[in-house]
Amino acid sequence: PMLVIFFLSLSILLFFVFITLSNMILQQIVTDFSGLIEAVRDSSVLEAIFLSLYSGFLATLLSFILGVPTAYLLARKDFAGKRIIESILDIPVVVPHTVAGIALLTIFGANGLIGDPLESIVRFRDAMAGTVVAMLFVSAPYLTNSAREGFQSVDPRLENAARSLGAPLWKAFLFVTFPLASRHLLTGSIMCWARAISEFGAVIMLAYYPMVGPTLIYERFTSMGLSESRPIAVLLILVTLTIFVILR
Amino acid sequence: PMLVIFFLSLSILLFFVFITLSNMILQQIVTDFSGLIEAVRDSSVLEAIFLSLYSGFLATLLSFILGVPTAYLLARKDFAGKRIIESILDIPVVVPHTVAGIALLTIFGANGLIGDPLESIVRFRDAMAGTVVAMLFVSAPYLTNSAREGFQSVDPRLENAARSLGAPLWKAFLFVTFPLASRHLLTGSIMCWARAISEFGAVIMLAYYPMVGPTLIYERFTSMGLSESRPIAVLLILVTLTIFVILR
Amino acid sequence: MIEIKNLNRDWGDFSIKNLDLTIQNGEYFVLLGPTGAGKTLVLELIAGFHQPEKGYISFNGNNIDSLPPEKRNIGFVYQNYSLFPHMNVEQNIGFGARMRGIKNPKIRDMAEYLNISHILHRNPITLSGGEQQRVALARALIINPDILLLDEPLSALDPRTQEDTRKILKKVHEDTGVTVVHVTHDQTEARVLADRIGVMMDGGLMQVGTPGEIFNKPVNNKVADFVGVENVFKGIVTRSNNGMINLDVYGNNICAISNYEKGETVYGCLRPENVTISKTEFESSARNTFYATVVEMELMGVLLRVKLNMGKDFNINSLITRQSATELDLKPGDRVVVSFKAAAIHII
Amino acid sequence: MIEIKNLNRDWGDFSIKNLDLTIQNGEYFVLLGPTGAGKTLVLELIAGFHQPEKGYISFNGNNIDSLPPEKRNIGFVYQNYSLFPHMNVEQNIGFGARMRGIKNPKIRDMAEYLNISHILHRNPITLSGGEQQRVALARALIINPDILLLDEPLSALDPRTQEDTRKILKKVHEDTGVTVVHVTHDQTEARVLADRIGVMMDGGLMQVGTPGEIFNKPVNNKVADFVGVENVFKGIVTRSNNGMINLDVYGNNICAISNYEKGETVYGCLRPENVTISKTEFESSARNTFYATVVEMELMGVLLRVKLNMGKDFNINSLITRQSATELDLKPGDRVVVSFKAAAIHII
Repeated sequence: PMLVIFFLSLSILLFFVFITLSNMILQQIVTDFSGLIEAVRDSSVLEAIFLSLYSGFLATLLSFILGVPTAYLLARKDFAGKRIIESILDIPVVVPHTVAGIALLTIFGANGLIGDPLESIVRFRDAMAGTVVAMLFVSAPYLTNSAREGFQSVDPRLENAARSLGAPLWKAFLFVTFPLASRHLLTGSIMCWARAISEFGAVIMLAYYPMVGPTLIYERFTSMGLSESRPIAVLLILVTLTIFVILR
Repeated sequence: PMLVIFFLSLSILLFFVFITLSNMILQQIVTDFSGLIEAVRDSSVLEAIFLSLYSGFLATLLSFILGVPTAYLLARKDFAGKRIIESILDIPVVVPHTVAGIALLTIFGANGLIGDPLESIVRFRDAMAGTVVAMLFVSAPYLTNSAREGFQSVDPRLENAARSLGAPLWKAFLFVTFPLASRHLLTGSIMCWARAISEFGAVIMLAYYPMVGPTLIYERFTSMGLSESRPIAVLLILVTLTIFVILR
Repeated sequence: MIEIKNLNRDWGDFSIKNLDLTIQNGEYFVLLGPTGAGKTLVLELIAGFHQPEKGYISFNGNNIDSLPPEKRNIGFVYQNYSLFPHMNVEQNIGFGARMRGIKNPKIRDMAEYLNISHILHRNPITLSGGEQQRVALARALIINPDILLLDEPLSALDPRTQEDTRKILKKVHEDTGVTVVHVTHDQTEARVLADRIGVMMDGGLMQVGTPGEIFNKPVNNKVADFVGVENVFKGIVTRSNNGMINLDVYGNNICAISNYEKGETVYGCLRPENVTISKTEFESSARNTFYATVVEMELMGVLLRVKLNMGKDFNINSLITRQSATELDLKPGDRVVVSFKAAAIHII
Repeated sequence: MIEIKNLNRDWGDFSIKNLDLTIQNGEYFVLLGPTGAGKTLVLELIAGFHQPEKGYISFNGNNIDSLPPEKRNIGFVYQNYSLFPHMNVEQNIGFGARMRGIKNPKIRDMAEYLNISHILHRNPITLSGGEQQRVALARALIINPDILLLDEPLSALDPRTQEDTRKILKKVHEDTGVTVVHVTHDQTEARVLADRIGVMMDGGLMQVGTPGEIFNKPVNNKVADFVGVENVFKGIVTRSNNGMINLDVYGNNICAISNYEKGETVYGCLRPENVTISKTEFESSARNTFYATVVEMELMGVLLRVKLNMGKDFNINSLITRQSATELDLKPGDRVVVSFKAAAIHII
């Protein structure tokens, strides 16, 4: 009897998630397939989706460059304040998205602490650099956490063995630890990329233009309504889910 | 030398997150403290923040009611299609927020599969019920995953022992498994609540009104600019971070 | 009476195949076998944590397969004790009563009986292995179970605590008359505690019988290999003096090293390679010298196992080389002198 | 020459306190001690994986504390082998050469030397423990290390593979002359392999000396308790016939059960409680009977440890009861007859 109730809970939750996504996709395909075709032919739609994927990729690349060394240190070394550092690095996961947007705008805006001195070199406000920075802020913890788990799963004695065989620390890392953690690094990168693409709130505040997929969906929705924005949403989710399935 | 470069990466990442958040908060307090006071006195700001906390709480409650039994089944039972079910339940984490909004609007809107038959009882579009549903969609996986880890950490033999002592399954669950997983359940609930409050994209599409904190920040930002919206952002982040610290 | 008929069940790496077994009420039954034989799975099937795939289990004539574990009135003690870590000792012991809605369970009496009343308010994880084991036992016994299932109850304990716990198990069985099914891989433990033993290997029962039958007449090589290592004999301490004891074993006076008191019943273990055979008596440091009759000689590679009768049912095995047997001209029926050192006997 | 001076280091649950030790070049040095004594930590300090908190380690007169592990030219073999699971056997063995930029390392020669050339293309996780151990050894040896550090190299292996691996270690040491530091908790292993043994307990060295010194003259009770259980003697097989062997041990002809071939050097282990003492000779199934002289008698509770000399440096301990000693009127200097059964000797 308890298990029956539990299975009921599971079914409701599963049904909720599944029906929400599949209803949107199926309804689009069944009742308005031509709208989907139109979206595919709309160059601004394709550009926005491509920009989502591309800036997501850049944000993931930056997360990887910064997050993998960070994760290695957190996995292997003990130092004062480690717990606090971990907590701070995790904050972006729980920060409301528009708050993140305001914070990023404050510092990367034209008069911001970072945006001001860099203004002549790179502009963040309403530029792709802003999109990438916003994505980086919200998605980096996903890669860092997964990479840390990966490094923790590699026996430090393997590194010791490599070093005794003549490998300096960086070679031991490159030839032993890194490849053995690669599965976690890949999973973390996919999660990071997916989270970057999914971001909306922080992105629109820092860089409404050039429009990424989620922004275009919102823009079409407010200006033209559900029926004009849904094809883009369906297209975006199909593209991203396809890429995940291929990468996994 | 490798460790120096690695520590540099960690410092950059840490600096990026820390400076972004603290710069916003400090700048607000130092240069425009009166703006913060004004925000505290603004009843629409307080209402929005309260609504964020309250709908976040309701979404977490629903996630708990549905997610805890689901997590128990996923932790303890093997059944056909378990892997697929787990994947489907995790999808909301990676769905772009405005896509989730479109999907929820499609099904919970006035003409939607669920919204239509329920129209006379409960309205989702531009109502708190919509906010809660949107929050539930994006935040439930956080609670479910944490609860599953918690249940997996409880030795099933403890349940067996309880049952041999005369406890039906539900009592074994209630008196043994549940309390022993409580730490994970609490962490998962906090994560779930934080994620619910942070959501912006899905919420504004389904329920722009009544305004939650993130929506109000965005609305003030577009209509009145950074200086009018930042106090609300600072207030919201201070309130939520305070509650996390208390709960942990 | 527990009746298991044609039981089959796969679970993880373990599987039980066509198992038939009957256990009488009040019996102390030991399931003996190597790791991975599926012994614990049998216990869990009796307890109802798993369901048979084929066959059935009945208790006192009623098929219990459809009864959930909580309705079977069975006490279960796991090897790792499985005490509830979020409850103190008293709450652990009282858990069964609480689940059944019994007011005022006699927790204190049970705690005194098992000598744990001084730790009632401690948290289980702060206890030693032996204490945890007694708490687990108290928790299972207080519900007056029809059957007590013990999963390797001694294997996680140090030798001294094993001895204490063995005594407790004996006492509990005598005092309550509960039917016990005890799983172990330790043949000495089985020998000492069991009314009957079932030798289990690869998911099936190889032999069921009294300890005497199992250890003296193993049905096949596999059983013999598994149980045939030691001589184990039961004796009563007739004299105890400064760490030396004298034991009466079927009228033989055996000398050994131990602190047991006069009147106690103990078991002596003696490896057959430490038993020397000669044709004439001689003076040596071996404190135990007896006349015996050669009953049986069995070739085991380069060695011979010589079964010797020392009067009544007291049989002892000796392992000697073939060369020795030839030189001594040993034949079944011969009268020989058997000697072994007091220090070579391990008393439990 | 490895010189360790006043070494101190805490790490996790382990700590090393004021450790002084000198190991000669080409020596086979065994660090013997119970679990938790800090033995592995000493190896890791020599290898450079940890830094001393106090004291220093020097090699051939040069302080190596500031050298990183990769510059120390030390081979390290962990108990769990620590093979790289994402490389095949050949890549594992070649890893050191690859790191040092050496072209054409002699992987095949090394593999043939250690009899693993047939598994060069296998993945380490598909190998047996013994095979993995040989691969780990090959990987460490191919870099021609000055020092070979072995962390419990035999303890994860089954007895038969232990024997093979022991032989390989002996051969490697003889063939290469590498300085070996070998960590173990097994006294027999130490006895069989070591030129010198250091007994380590609670983070400090209790005694350093040849196996003879350690086992015959333990400096204190702790060492004696740890090493004093068995008689271990070295002998050459003079005859091997159908599973029976005759061993020459300092001129004594000892009979035992084993399949070793004539001419091989083996070790026999014999528990002192299985050694019988008498004043006169007698005929029995005990195949080994010798005259010996009582050297020393030490009281151990109710038992006496009698140290017997069987000619030259061949000493053997017997454990007898005080009563036996009184009845036999045993005194140091007495000429006695010692006997033990062939079946009671464990040959390794």
